[in-house]
Amino acid sequence: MMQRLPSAIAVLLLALIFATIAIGHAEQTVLRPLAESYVRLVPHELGAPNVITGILLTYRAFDTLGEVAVLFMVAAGVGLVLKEPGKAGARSASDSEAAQPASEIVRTAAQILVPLIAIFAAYIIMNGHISAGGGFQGGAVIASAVLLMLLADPSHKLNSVFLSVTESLAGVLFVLVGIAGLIFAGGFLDNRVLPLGQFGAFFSAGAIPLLSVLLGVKVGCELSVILDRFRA
Amino acid sequence: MVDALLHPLNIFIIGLGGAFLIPLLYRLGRAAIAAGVVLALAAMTLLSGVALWRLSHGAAPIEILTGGARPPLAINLRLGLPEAIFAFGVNLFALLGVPYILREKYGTILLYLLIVMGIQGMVMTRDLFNLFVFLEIVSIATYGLLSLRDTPAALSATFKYLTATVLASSFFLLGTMLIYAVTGLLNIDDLIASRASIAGPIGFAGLIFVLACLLLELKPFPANGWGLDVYETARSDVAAMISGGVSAGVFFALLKLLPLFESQLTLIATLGAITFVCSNLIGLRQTRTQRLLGYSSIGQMALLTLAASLLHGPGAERMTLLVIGGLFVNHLFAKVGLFWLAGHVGEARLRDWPALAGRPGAIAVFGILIAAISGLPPFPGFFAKWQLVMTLASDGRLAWIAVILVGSLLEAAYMFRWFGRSVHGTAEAQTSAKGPVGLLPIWGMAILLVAGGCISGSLAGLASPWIVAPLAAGAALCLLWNLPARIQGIIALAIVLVGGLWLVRDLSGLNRLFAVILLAGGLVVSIGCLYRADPRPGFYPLLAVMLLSLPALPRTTTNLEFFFVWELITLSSYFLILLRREARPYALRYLLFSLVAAFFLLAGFAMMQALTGISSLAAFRAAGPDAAPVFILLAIGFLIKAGAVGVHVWLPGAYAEADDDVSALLSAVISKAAIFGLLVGTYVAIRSELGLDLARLLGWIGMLTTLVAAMLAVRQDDIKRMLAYSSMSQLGYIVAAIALMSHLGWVTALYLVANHLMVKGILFLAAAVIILRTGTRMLSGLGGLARPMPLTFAAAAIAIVAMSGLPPLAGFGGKWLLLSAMIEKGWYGPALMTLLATFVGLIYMARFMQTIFFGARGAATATAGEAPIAILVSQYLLIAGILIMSFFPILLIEPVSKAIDPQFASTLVWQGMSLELIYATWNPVPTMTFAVAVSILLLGLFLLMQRSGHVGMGARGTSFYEFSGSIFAALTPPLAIRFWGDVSAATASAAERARKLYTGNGQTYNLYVLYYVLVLYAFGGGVRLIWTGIP
Amino acid sequence: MSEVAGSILVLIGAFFHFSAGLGMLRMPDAFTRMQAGTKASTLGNALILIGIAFYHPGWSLKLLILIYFVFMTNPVSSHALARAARAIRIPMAGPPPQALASAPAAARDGA
Amino acid sequence: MTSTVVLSTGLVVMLIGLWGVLAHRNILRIIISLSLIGTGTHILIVAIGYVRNGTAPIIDRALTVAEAPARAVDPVPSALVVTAIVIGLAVTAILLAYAIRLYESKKTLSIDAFRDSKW
Repeated sequence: MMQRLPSAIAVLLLALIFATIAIGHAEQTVLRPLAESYVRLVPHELGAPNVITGILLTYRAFDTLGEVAVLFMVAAGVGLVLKEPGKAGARSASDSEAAQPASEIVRTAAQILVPLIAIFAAYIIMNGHISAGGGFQGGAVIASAVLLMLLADPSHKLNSVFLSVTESLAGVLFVLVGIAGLIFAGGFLDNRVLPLGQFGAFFSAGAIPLLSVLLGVKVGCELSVILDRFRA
Repeated sequence: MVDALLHPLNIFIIGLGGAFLIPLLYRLGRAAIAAGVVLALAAMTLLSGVALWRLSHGAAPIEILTGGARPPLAINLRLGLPEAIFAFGVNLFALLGVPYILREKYGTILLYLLIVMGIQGMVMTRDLFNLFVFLEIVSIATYGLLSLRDTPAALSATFKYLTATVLASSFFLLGTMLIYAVTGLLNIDDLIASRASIAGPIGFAGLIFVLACLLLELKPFPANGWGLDVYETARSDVAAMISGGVSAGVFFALLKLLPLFESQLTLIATLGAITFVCSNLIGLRQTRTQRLLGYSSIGQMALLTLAASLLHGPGAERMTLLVIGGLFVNHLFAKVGLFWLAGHVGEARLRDWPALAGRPGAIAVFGILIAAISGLPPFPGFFAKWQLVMTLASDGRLAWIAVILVGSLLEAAYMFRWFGRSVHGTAEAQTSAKGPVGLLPIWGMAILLVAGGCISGSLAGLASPWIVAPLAAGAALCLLWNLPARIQGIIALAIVLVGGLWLVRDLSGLNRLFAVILLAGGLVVSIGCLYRADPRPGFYPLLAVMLLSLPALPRTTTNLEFFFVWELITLSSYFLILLRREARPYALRYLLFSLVAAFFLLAGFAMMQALTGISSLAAFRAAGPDAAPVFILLAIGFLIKAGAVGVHVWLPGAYAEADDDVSALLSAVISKAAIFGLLVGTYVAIRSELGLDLARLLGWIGMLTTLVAAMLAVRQDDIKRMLAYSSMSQLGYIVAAIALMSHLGWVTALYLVANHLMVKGILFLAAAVIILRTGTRMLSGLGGLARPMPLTFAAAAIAIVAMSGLPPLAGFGGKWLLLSAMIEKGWYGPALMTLLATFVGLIYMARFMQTIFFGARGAATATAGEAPIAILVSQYLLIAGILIMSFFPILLIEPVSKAIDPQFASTLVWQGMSLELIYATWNPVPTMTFAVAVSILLLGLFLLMQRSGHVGMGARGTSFYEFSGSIFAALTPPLAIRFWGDVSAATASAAERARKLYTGNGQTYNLYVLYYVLVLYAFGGGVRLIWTGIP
Repeated sequence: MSEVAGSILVLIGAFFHFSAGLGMLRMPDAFTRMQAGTKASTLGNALILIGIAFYHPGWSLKLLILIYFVFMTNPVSSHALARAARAIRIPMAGPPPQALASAPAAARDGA
Repeated sequence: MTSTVVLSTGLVVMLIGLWGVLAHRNILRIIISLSLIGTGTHILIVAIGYVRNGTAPIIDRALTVAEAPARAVDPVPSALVVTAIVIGLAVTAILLAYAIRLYESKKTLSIDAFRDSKW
């Protein structure tokens, strides 16, 4: 409790700084040069209607690759931190009750929702280059389906070998697509290794849909692995 | 095709692709993972190494493009020379450290690979947001690796680390986005180009937040408790990764963003200075190994920050590269090596480290790492600090130099204290240390340090091959470690003889004289070392380094060469002193005072170079009157090394407690290095107008030293301590002679140097014999040794006569020359003191002879026999020298006089007294008569006192000595000891108070983090901004 | 006109969301908080989605699916939570019967 | 105007998170507060990208290629926020994993209990 006052002062002083930011902020009325060139170039050069996906998966794909690595590391890291799943019994005293089967309501809902969620996830992933969506978002939705499955059947063992192999393969393929861009197109992670196709079509925008799928699969697997690790 | 394969982009492809592959390799088995990760790291090392090679040969920086577009659109990375140094260093260390993680789960290996890649990403990327991504990659990999140690303490430390770094990186993200909000740019080059547009409250806050994150990730004082806890509790290889790798990435990010923070440079430097000094201060009070290393790491990073912000500016790229690159490489390899060593030894507490004792290999590598981290030669940190100080001096930023030197001294203090305590085992030690195979990566680090030292040495302008001759000789002798001690010794002396002759072959003048005296004296005294047949690991290599460095010192022509050799002498003599267990605290004191002295020299050299723009020692001869501060700095430095009164407190302990033969070397030979330095430094004073007054002061200091030391010597009961004070006293004469700054004075000085060298060599070797034969070193336990060891007695008697100034031996000539020179200059006060000191000197010398060799045989002396042959050889060679010098003084004085001539001929200080006149006044009968009369008078006085009962010759003569001792005790209160004791106590209590900041509570640390951001904002210009922004 | 109706619906939905938040803060124990959070926010979600449908009639089908989704998930999740809470015996903040009459519930909030 | 409101909201959420980090003793609450700081930053990022009367930078029936530069909001912050969110999630996951281990080691979640190393 001794710290309350200094903490309050610190937060208040920071609030003062933030106030200067809020006061100083002026809403933009036109796009700035860099942003404008993105808006012009992504549809034109990359053939992707969704400018954001274009940026994410080509111009700033290096960031995205880094992000994938981050998730990959978290999956590994959480596994390392929460090692010895055998010790789960010691983890909480009420373990026996927690492991009881889920109620019928949850199970039924899961039966209905999981396919729905999966379809939704596929939609989001596959339409990332055309409309709002993308690999990350879709991957997260996949993981929510997995979570629901796990809630419905707490004793269910995820096939962790399958997950980790899939995740790795997706990652390796992502890098390989990047290398393909290096060899066959303008540079590492250039999406123009595949034909750009017709603007706005499902199969278009070069390698972006492919990358999107890889990303979705990878993120879905990674998040599922993380969930699984926490369950242990 | 080859170029495409060697392109640095492949570092990231290999890193990421390799990491993604590891779970697949896991299905194939452990061996596949091990092969994969080693291959990946080796490939990354190769790629960065090739790039470094090309860049250092003038290739243009390599642009790494991604996304098939040009920079502002797509992310780009760049690999220039600085980037390549950092990347290659990190890769090398990661490759060497891979054995530590190979046995872990595959998740760990994957994180290891990714952290290495992430660090290089932070180093190379040119996009602000991409920098954030790589920062997070590195952070998250760290979080994962930290879980390798899961004690409760480690877990809570990791959590503190987590919250603090998450807070910091939140600020980075916020800052990045605020900068984007103002500029619409993320590319760092573009941002730097449009730096002016990052203004207003938003842009300013953005800059400060980014800066805050980077500084916080470098763990600044006091917002760094979380970092220290992790350093303390993490597994040592992970701590090494944080200290060497993660910090490197963050620091490089700061370095490349520094152009954005041009208006905050002074603030950054100040904060760096505070951290550097405070963390090293607190390091003094640490008892746990890894926390100690943590403080040191933080200090090193702060030094890097300080240097980067001070050197920043147009046209400073090369200097920045040399200093930053050198400091970084030094920190990386040395600190990582030390962390690994901590893991290898496995002792968390410093006081358990004697477990290392008895393993010369481990101690050798430990010593190399400690010397490197303390910025001593021949390692990169030495050259980097040298150049940093030189640059700062040329900019006139002297206060910063002081800060850097103080911090370095504190760091050296705790590092060497730790080393000193580890070298000698305790009875119950020898426990948990593992086999020598585990040392291999640590040796790798040591070798890399040496290689780095060679490179940065040649970059710094240290090109002459002879300068490393001492080290090469030492290294060669290390290979003979399993030969018997005496054979090693003979080989070592042969090498020194050959090498030394090669070193002095083309010298001339004063330098040649000094080189020959130091080389010959060192060799002859070292013959005495052969009397010991017990294996002293490392003794002969160190001896060779020291003996070869001594003649190398006069050979040096630039200030850097001089300082390099000077530090080599310091370091090798420190290690030699440390060989004896009892000498531990004194060795540390010796080293610290030597380092203080060295730092004064460094500052002096730096000012000199700033004044004249010349790095050659010849600058001293051309210095103008404005060089007075240089003279003061140099004189202080050399006086500390010469044991002048007040700063002498290191001397008696080091001389008395070292191994007996080492004592002889220290007193006879090494002390003369300081005298040589003083001669060199005095050139400055000769030319500057202030010089003469200062020289008079110097003369008084010299005489006061002589007198006080003589009084102190009388009081000693320990033979070696008495001889130590006697050395100090004799050095005082020499200092006074140099201070005369006349031709005659300098001739005297050199004459005294040669005389003292031989005399003290004999006496310390005699002491060694006495201790060897009787087992005691206390005067009160000795007596009547003249009969059992007549040869030693004869040698000691001749030496005492030669030292005391009694005719007919050399000491008389020396005193006479000194008095003549003083009278010539009109220094009547010092002349009077000389007489007084000579008298006091006679008392202790008489006591020495009388108590040891006459009287009843003491209890300990019953079985004593004659001295070992090695010592006798050494002593009688020296006696031959004394006799030659006494009866044919012209043999020495003429070359001395010729050597001095050219320097004084160009000045007006020498007031026309010709050399012939000196001989004329010395040789004639009146002189001799006067001398004999004085001697008789003194003897009569002595007999009178004896008869009147003050001196009981038969009753071991103690009462007279006790009487005079008590008088002198009253005259010489232990002011210096008290003063330095107070200084050290004050430092310790300041450290104790400062460390109370670290409460251990993670939440408090978060509060510090927040306040750090606020302080940065306020002092970075935020107060003014808010003041003017909100009317 | 339809935009006004839509706005009113969104506003009402927002009010329910607000009350859900208030309930989370002010209710005394896990179960009552869960109840406040679920019920009010389900209704709030639905109202807001319907309100949006007034703005963009073209989105009606998608919004309907969303409402279905919300109706499916919210109760199921709160049910699962409540069950878990009961399984680990989280205490209910049952006030003694006599206190119920005198003291207002707000005085015993569980914050 | 709109974006200033959103931006201020983001800043306020960050402040709430900061206060939570400093004032709450419970580790879970601290973690929640940390992710609140992250969320606040994400809100702020989106607000920064807003252009007056702009719409999502997705070319479809509502936004043609030609008029996109004039009507789209800045796509860069939107792209960055995806990355930032993922990283925030990653960090939260790690934090929670450590919270579990901390609870195991001392059977408490009060941050005051975890001050093993100091000075």
